[in-house]
Amino acid sequence: MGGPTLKASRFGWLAPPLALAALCGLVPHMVGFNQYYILVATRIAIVASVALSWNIIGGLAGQLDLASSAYLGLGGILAAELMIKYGVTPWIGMLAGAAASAGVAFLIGYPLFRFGIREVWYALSTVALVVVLHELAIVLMGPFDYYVPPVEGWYYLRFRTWENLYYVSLVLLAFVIVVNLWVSRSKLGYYLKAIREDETAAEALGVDVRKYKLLALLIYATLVGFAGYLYVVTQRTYSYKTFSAPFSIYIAVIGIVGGLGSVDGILLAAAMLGMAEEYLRATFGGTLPGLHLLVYGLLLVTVGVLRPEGLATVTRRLLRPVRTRFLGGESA
Amino acid sequence: MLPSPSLIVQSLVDGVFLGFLFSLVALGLSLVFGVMGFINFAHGDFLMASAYLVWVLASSLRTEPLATAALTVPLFFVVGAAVYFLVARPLLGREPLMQIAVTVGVGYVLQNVALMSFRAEPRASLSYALNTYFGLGPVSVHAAKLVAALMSFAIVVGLDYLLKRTWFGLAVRATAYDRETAMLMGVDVNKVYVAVFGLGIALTALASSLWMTFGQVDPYLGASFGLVSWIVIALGGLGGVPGILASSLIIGVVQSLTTNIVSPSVKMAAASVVFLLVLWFRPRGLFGKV
Amino acid sequence: MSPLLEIKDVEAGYGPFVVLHGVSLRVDRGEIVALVGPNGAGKTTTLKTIVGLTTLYRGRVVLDGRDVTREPPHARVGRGLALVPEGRGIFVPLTVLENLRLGAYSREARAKMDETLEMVFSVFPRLKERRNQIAGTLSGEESQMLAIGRALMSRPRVLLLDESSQGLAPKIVEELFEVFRRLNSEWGVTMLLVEQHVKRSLELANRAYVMESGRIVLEGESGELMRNEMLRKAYLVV
Amino acid sequence: MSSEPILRVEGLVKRFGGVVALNGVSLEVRRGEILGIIGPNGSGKTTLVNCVTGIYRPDFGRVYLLGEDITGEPPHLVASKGVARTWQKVRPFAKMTVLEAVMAGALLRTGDVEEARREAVNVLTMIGFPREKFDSPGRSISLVEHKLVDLARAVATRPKLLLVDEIVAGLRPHEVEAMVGVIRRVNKELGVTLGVIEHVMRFIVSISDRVVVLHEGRLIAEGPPSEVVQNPLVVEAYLGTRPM
Repeated sequence: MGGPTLKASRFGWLAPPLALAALCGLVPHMVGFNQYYILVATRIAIVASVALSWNIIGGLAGQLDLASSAYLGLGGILAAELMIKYGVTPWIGMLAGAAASAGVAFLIGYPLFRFGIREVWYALSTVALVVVLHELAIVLMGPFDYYVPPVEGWYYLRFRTWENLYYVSLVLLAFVIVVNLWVSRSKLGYYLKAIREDETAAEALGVDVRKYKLLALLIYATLVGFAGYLYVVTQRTYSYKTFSAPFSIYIAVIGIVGGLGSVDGILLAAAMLGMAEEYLRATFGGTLPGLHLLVYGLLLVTVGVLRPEGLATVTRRLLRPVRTRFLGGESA
Repeated sequence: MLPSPSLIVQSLVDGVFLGFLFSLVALGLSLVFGVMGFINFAHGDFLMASAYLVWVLASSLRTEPLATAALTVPLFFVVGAAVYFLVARPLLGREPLMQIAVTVGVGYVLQNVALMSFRAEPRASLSYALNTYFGLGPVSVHAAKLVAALMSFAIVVGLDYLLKRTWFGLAVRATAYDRETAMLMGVDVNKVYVAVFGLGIALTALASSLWMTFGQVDPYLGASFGLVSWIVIALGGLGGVPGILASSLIIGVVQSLTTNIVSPSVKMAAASVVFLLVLWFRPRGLFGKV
Repeated sequence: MSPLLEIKDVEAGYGPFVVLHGVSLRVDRGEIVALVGPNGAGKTTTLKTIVGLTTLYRGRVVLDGRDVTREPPHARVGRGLALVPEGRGIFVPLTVLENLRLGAYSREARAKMDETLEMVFSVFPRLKERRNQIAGTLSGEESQMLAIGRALMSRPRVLLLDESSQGLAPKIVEELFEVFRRLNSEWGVTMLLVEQHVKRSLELANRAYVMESGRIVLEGESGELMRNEMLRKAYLVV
Repeated sequence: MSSEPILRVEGLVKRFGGVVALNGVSLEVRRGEILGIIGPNGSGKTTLVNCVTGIYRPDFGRVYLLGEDITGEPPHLVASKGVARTWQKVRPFAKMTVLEAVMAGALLRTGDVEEARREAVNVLTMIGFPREKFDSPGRSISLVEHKLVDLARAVATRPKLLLVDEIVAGLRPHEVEAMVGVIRRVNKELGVTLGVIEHVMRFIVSISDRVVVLHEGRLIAEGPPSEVVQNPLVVEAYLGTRPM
């Protein structure tokens, strides 16, 4: 590319996600409405949404957050319980779940950032949050699996076939992508990236490090809390096990393998890991349980040791022609 | 309902025993973190892997689990050195995020190899010699736990001596404080790193032999040991062996009290809450030096 | 006479940053050589390159006729190089005695440790008084004594001193330079010293090099350099 | 020129353990000037910057910005009140491009990213940063370019006072020459008051309106550059014979 990009068209950046969403919208037709494939696609879309929400705190702000399942579980269980016990529509339940997640994120994040807790201690604190919720859930809910009752319709956001939920998840994914792109193009995004690079230098440029980190955490927790109900529905059950440290780690794995801060890399990683997991589980699940996790582990070690930039460089190369067409220039 | 005094005393004793074992595991991790600044999230998983090895050896050779340490400890020293060269060394000095991610990956590999090889059911290889209880006033003492605690304590004290009184220990402490200046003293820092990493992993093997005299192993055993070790380091600061010992005992007692008085299922939550509170109010740890 | 320490046409720096652009210098046996120049000229980098703590792109480091360019720092220390780093590099949580013992870490030095320790204590009696104290409790000048004493513990053939007088009161600096003189004349220690006290170090040294922007721009006998207009200009615009 | 100085520092003391880095420093930076702050290594120059910008809290003494007491305020507030700084050891934003790094500075005064981008381009152009490297990531540029980006980042925050910490250390002579021009332009064209900290006297003398000299944490001289370099105390501090 020649000179620096001084002007990208004002809404040009919206084109790729919209085109992608349209393309993904055709998936049910492409798989001939095979319910299994659509369910897999739905799960991938939800996991990708969570991973891209994580990208805001983990990728842009550089804080290794391992609490995504805490927010996912809080939001999902709250919405599900509200529906089952009080008949509240999940549309409201999801908003309540998002608010509850944000509240918990504030309670944990405010002291953490206030006391300057970073790096390994931040990661451990978020693990601790998941552990606390996991064990608290056992006390409050007992060691049981709760099934989402077989109610149907848009009011309950639960259907006999999976297409509708897939479309809803896709809309959520598109929304999370737009939030990502919007954040990374806004003042907030530039500040988060500066914090990730060097907190002290950022602070000397006038960046209120605590405030912006907390903001990033709240956006992430809100989005993940909102997605919780969809996750619970695709899992069909919820329990204390929804608060799972390995799931949180899996989300961070997608973010790291996909490349921190890279939307397309993370999407690609979520899709590839999701499909690989499903394939491995379907094929070897009975004989070799945990094979997919073993593969993640090897992938993480290899990517981390050999190619610290993640998949992002690869996807960037692959997607360059597409990007150039839509934006008429390289973007950050 | 108030718990009976004897239950509390029993819990304290059990917690102290458990705490000594924790200190053995945490000391290895704190050495690796303190000396080379490497964040290992797979530390506990090495303990789990070694515990399976103990189980296999003890049940196939029909020996005491403790005796297998003669084989597992040197073996895991070598394993640690290998992991150092393959995984840790390329990541030294890199962002903590990558170190955490990669060691989580190592943990996944270990857990799932274990899951694929041994399935999820817990395995136990109880010690025949030590599986007895004796009374001590109102408290009943499990001989295996007592032996594990005493041996852990002896080894931790021995390591303290090693760190304080030998050339190797001097080199380790110098490297921990300032790697470059240690080089200027003629210390081969790379050798120190290999030794420390190997030692850290070897200690998990030792701890696993002690654990298997009364405990059992499943593929996820490592997670709780790993987390406990990190919590101990957060509490103890990097202020050396006394800090590690004291905070291990605190965590051991906290876990034992919650197990006996509330429920075994919340013992990690209790430890986590202690961890968060200490992190917030005493960021240098309870016993950390300034 | 062949030089005891020589670096030839060295290009070195830190990672991608090249700091030294073709630096050559030599130190003969028994000499005191001063290396002066403004901040950022590359003096510290030159010393670090000699002990092997930088990225070397080109050039050689030769100690007593032996090419040590490929050897790691600890091996070079074993061959008789000792660097007192800028800012002293004291191991703050260790005791004074432990710091000194670390100085004698390499094999040959370890054998002679007790004897050397007595010698160091004779030069710095204050260190003997405080030998069991934690090094972090020492005053600035005591820390400096410790840093130098620790370097002597390795029985160095060449002592490299980086800004040793930094932060010390003038009277103490005077004493310190007296110690350098003694070490050179009585112990026969060869020295390469980086100093900001230009005049004083020129008075002490036999020869000196002046660095600027990663290059040697001037070298010569100290006495002559002291009268050199260019050197005065480098420090004070007249 | 208003009589109120931009920055007034009164009796700053900062100790680290047993070492006294600042031992009662008082000084003023007047509106519109370039104040040179010089002194040998370890004389307390960088500690002074850190105390003014809120990185350190001084043990004693006060810092006033345009009469307002800003002692001990956190760095980001000090920055938003108008004090910017550069770093002696460069702190590059390795993964951000040059332009993005400077935009992060410009965003202090605007929430509009496009405006910040224009501002960043202007600042980079003004200080003569090569245009073809605007989109290079921070990890791929040279030392002098790092120093320029660091300066541009700080300038982009539109400071009232800019503290420049040893910006020419390690640069080659022609780069130093160029930097003199850059600093002057920042001062004249943008009307930024500057405190320039430097070890190299030649550089200081050529750009400063006024010079203060620190030695062992104290202010030992103050005045026009030509006088200060003749001051025997200063000569002693630099050449190293005993003062007094």
